[in-house]
Amino acid sequence: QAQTIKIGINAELTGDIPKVGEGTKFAAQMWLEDVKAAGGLAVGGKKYPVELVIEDNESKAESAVKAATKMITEDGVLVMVGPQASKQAVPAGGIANNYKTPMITPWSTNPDTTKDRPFVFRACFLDPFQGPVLANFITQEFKFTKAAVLYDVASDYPKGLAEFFKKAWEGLHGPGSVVAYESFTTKDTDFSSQLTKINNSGAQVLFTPQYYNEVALIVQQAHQLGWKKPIVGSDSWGSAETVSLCGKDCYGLFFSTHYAAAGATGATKAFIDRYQKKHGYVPDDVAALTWDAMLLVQKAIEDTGGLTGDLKKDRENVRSAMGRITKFKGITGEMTFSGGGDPSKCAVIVRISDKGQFEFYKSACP
Amino acid sequence: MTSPFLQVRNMSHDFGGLRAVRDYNLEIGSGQIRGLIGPNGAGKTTVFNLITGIYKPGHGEIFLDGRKIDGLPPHRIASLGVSRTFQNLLLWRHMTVIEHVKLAHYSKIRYGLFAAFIGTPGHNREEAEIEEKAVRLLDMMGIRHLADQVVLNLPYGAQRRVEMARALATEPRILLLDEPTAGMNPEELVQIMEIIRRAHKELGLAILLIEHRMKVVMELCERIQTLDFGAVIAEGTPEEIQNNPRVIDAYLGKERAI
Amino acid sequence: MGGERGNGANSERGRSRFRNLWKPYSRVPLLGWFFGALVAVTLERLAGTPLAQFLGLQKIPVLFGFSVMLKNPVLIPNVILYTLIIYGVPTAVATRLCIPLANGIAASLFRFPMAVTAAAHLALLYAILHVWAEISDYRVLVLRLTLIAVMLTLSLNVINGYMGEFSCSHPGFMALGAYCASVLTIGLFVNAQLLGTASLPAALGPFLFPVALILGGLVASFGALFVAIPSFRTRGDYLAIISLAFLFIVKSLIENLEFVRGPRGLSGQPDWADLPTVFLWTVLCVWSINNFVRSTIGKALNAVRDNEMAADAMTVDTRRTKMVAFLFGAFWAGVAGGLFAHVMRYVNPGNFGIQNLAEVLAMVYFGGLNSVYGSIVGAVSISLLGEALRPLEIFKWIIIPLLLILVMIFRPTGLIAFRDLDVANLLKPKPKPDGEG
Amino acid sequence: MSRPAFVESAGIEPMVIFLQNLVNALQWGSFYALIALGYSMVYSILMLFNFAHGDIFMVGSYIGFGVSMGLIALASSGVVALPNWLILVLTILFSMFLTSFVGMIVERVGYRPLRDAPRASAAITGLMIGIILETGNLALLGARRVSFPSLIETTTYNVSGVFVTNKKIMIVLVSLLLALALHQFVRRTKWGMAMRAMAFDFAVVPLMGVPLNTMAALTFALGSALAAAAGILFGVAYPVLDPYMGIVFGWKAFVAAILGGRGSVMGATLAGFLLGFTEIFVAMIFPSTLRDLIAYSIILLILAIRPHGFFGEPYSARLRL
Amino acid sequence: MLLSVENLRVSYDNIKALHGVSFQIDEGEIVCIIGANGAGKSTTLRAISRLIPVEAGTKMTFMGRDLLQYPPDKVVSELGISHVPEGRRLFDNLTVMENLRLATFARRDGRAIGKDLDRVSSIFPRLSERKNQKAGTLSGGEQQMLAVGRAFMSGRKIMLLDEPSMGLAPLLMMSVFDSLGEINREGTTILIVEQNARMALQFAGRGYVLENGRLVLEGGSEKLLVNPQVKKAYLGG
Ligand SMILES: Nc1ncnc2c1ncn2[C@@H]1O[C@H](COP(=O)(O)OP(=O)(O)OP(=O)(O)O)[C@@H](O)[C@H]1O
Ligand SMILES: Nc1ncnc2c1ncn2[C@@H]1O[C@H](COP(=O)(O)OP(=O)(O)OP(=O)(O)O)[C@@H](O)[C@H]1O
Ligand SMILES: [Mg+2]
Ligand SMILES: [Mg+2]
Repeated sequence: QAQTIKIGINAELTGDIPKVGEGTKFAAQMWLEDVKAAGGLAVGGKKYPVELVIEDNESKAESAVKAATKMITEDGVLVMVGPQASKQAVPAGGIANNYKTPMITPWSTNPDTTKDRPFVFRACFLDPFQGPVLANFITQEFKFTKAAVLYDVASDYPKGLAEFFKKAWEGLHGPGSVVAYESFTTKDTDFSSQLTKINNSGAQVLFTPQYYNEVALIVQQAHQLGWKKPIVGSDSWGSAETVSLCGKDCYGLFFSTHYAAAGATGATKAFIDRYQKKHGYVPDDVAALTWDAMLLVQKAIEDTGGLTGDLKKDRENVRSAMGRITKFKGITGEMTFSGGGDPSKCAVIVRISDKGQFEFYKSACP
Repeated sequence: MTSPFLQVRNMSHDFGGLRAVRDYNLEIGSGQIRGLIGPNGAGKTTVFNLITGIYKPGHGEIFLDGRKIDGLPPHRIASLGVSRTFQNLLLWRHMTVIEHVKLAHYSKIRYGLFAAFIGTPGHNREEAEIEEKAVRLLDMMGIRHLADQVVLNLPYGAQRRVEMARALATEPRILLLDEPTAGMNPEELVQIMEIIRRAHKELGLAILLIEHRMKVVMELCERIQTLDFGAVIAEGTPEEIQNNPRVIDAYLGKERAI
Repeated sequence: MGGERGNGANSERGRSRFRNLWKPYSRVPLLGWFFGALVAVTLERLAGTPLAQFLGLQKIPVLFGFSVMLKNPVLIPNVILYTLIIYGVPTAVATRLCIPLANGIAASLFRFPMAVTAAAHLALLYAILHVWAEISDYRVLVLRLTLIAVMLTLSLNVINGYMGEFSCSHPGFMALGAYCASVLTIGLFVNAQLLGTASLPAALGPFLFPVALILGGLVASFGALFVAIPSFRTRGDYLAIISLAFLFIVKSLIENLEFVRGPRGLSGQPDWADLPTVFLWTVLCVWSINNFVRSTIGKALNAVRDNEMAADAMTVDTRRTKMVAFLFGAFWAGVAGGLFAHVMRYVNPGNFGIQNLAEVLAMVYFGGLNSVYGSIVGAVSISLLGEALRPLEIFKWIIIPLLLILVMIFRPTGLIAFRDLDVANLLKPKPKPDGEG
Repeated sequence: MSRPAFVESAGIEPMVIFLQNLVNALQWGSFYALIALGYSMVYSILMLFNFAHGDIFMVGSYIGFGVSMGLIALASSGVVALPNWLILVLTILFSMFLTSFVGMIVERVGYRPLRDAPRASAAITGLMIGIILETGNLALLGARRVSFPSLIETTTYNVSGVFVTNKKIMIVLVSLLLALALHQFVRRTKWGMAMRAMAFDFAVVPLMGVPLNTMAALTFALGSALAAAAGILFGVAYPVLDPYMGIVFGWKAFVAAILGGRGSVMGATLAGFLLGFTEIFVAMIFPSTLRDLIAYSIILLILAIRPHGFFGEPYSARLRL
Repeated sequence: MLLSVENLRVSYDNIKALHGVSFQIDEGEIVCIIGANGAGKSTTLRAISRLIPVEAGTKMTFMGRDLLQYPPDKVVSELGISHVPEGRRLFDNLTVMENLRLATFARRDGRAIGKDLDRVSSIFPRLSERKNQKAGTLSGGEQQMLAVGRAFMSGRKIMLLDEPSMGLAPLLMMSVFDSLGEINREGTTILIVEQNARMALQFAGRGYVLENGRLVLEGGSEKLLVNPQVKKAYLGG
């Protein structure tokens, strides 16, 4: 009987963003099912049973740190997946790195999460990549020169992306070409004042790197205030709920993301179908990224070529195996870790079809 | 007697349209006991509130020992030596009896904040002194056995005594008593009168007393002022007041109840 | 009144046997309990792991086995057995055996000044915590955060409990302290994006860390002026929203300060807030707050709470009192914030929001108003409960609130309210049993 | 840095922009007003910080969601013909009714046992009940957000450059109407009088022949019904519901209710509007990143100048805490 | 017999305040209870108006009905027992008029209410002068008038008065007692608790003496007024 491999899942099950935690948990459990069906993880010719140690970090930094410490020092996890949001992932990453335990965050885009931390990885692309991708796309596609941005100042993901977009856009069209740069605060539901400003700024396009629930409100309110021009978003739009909450208002809009659910093929489609069948809705990007993160973990473990039984050494081995992964075909794109913890991967531009599906439109690679 | 110890000159005060006190004058020498009577709503309590700084007088001036005190905040006035009790018992519900008395020493505390944080020996010594003084005062009021009780649960009579003890603990030179015997039975009334007398004699206090119980006023006070509608309608010795027709009309009534 | 025995002889006998068993323990001074606890934690250190494995637990159950029991109910008897063998029995026996010794030592300690006696007890307490926590880093972390929670709760109790205002700005004070201390330590000692290269050698750091914390506390105190000054003119509900507005202002301000990296937060604080440091600061905090609230100046807080007008008329300078309460409370909140930042080694404005506020408020009111004991109990029990019930995931956030509601219903001012912490009384030897000849 | 939009507006008159924002502010303010109204009902009557109010608002809006889905299903099954506006009206009425029971339960469980307790303790129970409602919802319905059915078609009117929707008009009208009705109720009726009396000293209220428990339950019922109304209107205007949506509104209502002055329904309404106006206009004039900073500084300033809110009475020494 | 109290026992958190007090009051009587501070007088009144719970063994009937079956608000509205509580307990945030109106909360006889209001303002003209002033800003004596007036408005079968003379100026005190006498002649029974024993006994027909939670004496007023024990303890020598 081989020893059990424990994988820690540090997820936001309660608190501000329970939806994120739920997606994480579901995806991880689906992965576990697969592993169990296969009779365990085959490493170096041996099959190891796998166990998930799921902890709720309550969307709080200190709780995430406690959970990380607990699963690393108490439960003895080999790898930790999560936390998702940077607010939790940055401090938890510090813990993982201190204890020399590999951690992979599927969703955190803050550069600090992985910076100077050899043991911390992520499965998503970073803001400095996505911002220019979108700026280029809009420029080429619409030939616009004036853009407006609306983002949440209190949340690091939208804020970071907004900044990189602005920088890229102004690099393309000169200073002042972002004619309105407006913000709001997390949990706001009324954006009329900002949208009125944007409406009157002469912008040709509105970029809003917000989460799906806000997207619905922003788009609807923009239309109610007479905005008829395109609205473009980022990977955070990539949830089935975007369309179910937003309805017709969102049809025809573009956003960049990791994968396109509609028209997806192969593994991506299989994952989506399976998830939808099980949980009743199309998985969002968090779930998809978590799925990829789990597979990355699996691959890294398998790549070690065998476990020694000494947790410390195994963790070290898994880390170096993960750092060597190249051209990993995830459902959210192809990933390569070249030394650092950040993958280089491609983005896709998705268009929301007139049936409300996410259609592949274009692909953009670094 | 030299110049008056507490002097109020031409004081008036309005509440909205209501003139609660009009052109009020008062002079008390140190060590005198004065009475202030008058029908309900005449403005007696308001006079107290004005002297102690709880309200700022609309007109007029107040001097303590020749120093102008109107406009000072209440705690400054109190630490200059004007202390009082309240008609409707304003005690600190959750504090014990002895804490009431100790706290009234506040203005006399010499140790600084920092000493309180660290608990320096100087601080401890001074706290012990304060405690001792407080216990002595409780003894005098006959409530030492209640020292560690929370006032909330005390009977009314005891609460009145706590108020008085607290007022004395500020080491005043003049004490303003607002109906100190309300709600007391005749036996307790006699005790309170005794306490007032002792405070007056032993501590050399000047006292200004509001009362509706004539027995108390007439026996204790040297001179009495009668207020009606905010204005003084009569002033004099107890006999003079008792026989003053205006006072009888407005306040005492023909057949006097004691 | 011995001799009389009613009808329910059986249960009566049981009770009296229990009383007899308990009786010797009424003579145990605090020191004795400390001895007992030290024996238990040492035992765990020496024999915990083998015993746990023997009982079928993989490791030493880290927080008294709650999470093990919740995850795997089959193991409940094992965990209980473990707890009894490691903690229950040894503490009971050791404590019982050392009664005369402990009383003797306590009595001789009592001949020294209070500070010495207290220091000796604290040293022992630290030893216990240290040995207990050393088993696992998780314990250390939980302990450090719990101690910080104690500081926060206590400092909020100064304002909300002792002075009776409903202040909502505590996370704001904490944020000010956290950011100020972090900016100093990161800026001066860490090569970071903040102020370029480190300007002071890292070796100096641990010595200057207290300075950074104190500065953080002072900045928090300064922020508290914005709440304290309006409190001169208004109270209660109105002050509550002034303080709430202050909280939002601080949060929004930090979000807008690019200098501290806005919503991305500051990371990379040096790892100086280790267990002894946090313990020491907590002791300082408890000590100074306890001294203050027991002194006559401190009692002025209660008077302002119960009746401000009467306080004013009784020579109490109410403005000064309010000012002191806010600044002092904020100071300790700021220090706690600084420590928090260095335990987490990351701060983010999102850490200091409404959720955080709800948590400290819960700790204060659960533990008990106007009571140092209460704050300690409240902070410790809610922090530990939060950890212990982790396996329940979502349902944890139904159970804990329910528990709090129950406590509020049966003890509306909290578990241990209006109780003074009298150090001398707590530490004194108890040579003679009460009521025995 | 973003400059005020109207400076460089592409040929659009500042007046139009101002009017547009006025319309925006009216709608947003009327939300705050409506929620503050229900809050101030409980707050100014029972002198409780009802921290559960925001979550009752959330529950009300979920109940509204359930009821409207039910009614839509009923209508589409063809059993009865229900036009959409009727569905909306029925939804509001039903949900107000149902939510008032939630309020009464909250009162029974969380507040009645604490009537003699310090007010702050009751505030904590409120906070805890709120958490239970949020988490309960999360456990029951899962983490997904729901989209409130669009019962009335949005019609956008363009009045010479100012965009107004029929929903906005409806919301403003309904909230003004409810505010007025409630004000009359509290000021003029004997129930209102009894409620105000309870605010001051509930212990002797029974001596006036007023049934204390009934009154308290009634107060909560009314407050919760108002919260439900607000919740549904919210769902109509901002059709994304999630279990935590009540938190922000709860706190904002808390601010508005107190800013208006203790015991003043009109004050709460006014303060609600003021809050909405501040947020909208601050964002119009200043860079919107500074919105919260400036908006809350304004509130702080208002209270520093008027320490007892708009219509509040000065702090009285006899008020129990 | 209007009110009968048998074996009334009350305690506050383990402190026994009343140890089995029994007495009876007939329709139309004026009865007073005297006793020292903390004897339990106010507690007795509170128990009758059901403001505080009583212990097992207590029996109280009013007009033959079991008082313990009624919640406090019904005691007022259905049985007509009104209570002027110790310390007045007015609603400071309501105006004088609102305080009076509130007392008629459960009354349905609109016309009679108007008449009673007139009656109150004729007894206490000061109240009608101040009818729109907030009760909290009245002077002590004015508040006392309002408290009595309020009780007059709420229930008329029996009035329980807890130290109505406290803080009243002598002249006014007499007029309050005169009015109470008048109210009594109109058919309202009165149970009065007083520290000012002489005054109370002169006013009442019968009296009870309460000491430490027990009734120790009872009898007609004349008899009590000359009782040496009473004289010594309660009449000031
Ligand atoms: N804050 C206030 N606002 C308005 N009116 C007030 C206020 N305080 C007192 N008054 C009024 O001023 C008058 C004088 O009140 P004051 O309390 O001084 O009377 P008093 O002589 O002490 O009467 P009593 O013997 O009944 O206590 C009263 O008519 C009272 O209603
Ligand atoms: N709320 C309370 N909590 C605890 N004990 C109380 C409470 N109210 C009264 N008591 C106690 O009950 C006893 C009887 O009190 P009660 O108020 O009935 O006395 P009383 O005869 O009315 O006295 P007084 O003349 O002072 O009004 C006293 O010992 C008192 O301390
Ligand atoms: Mg007076
Ligand atoms: Mg009494």
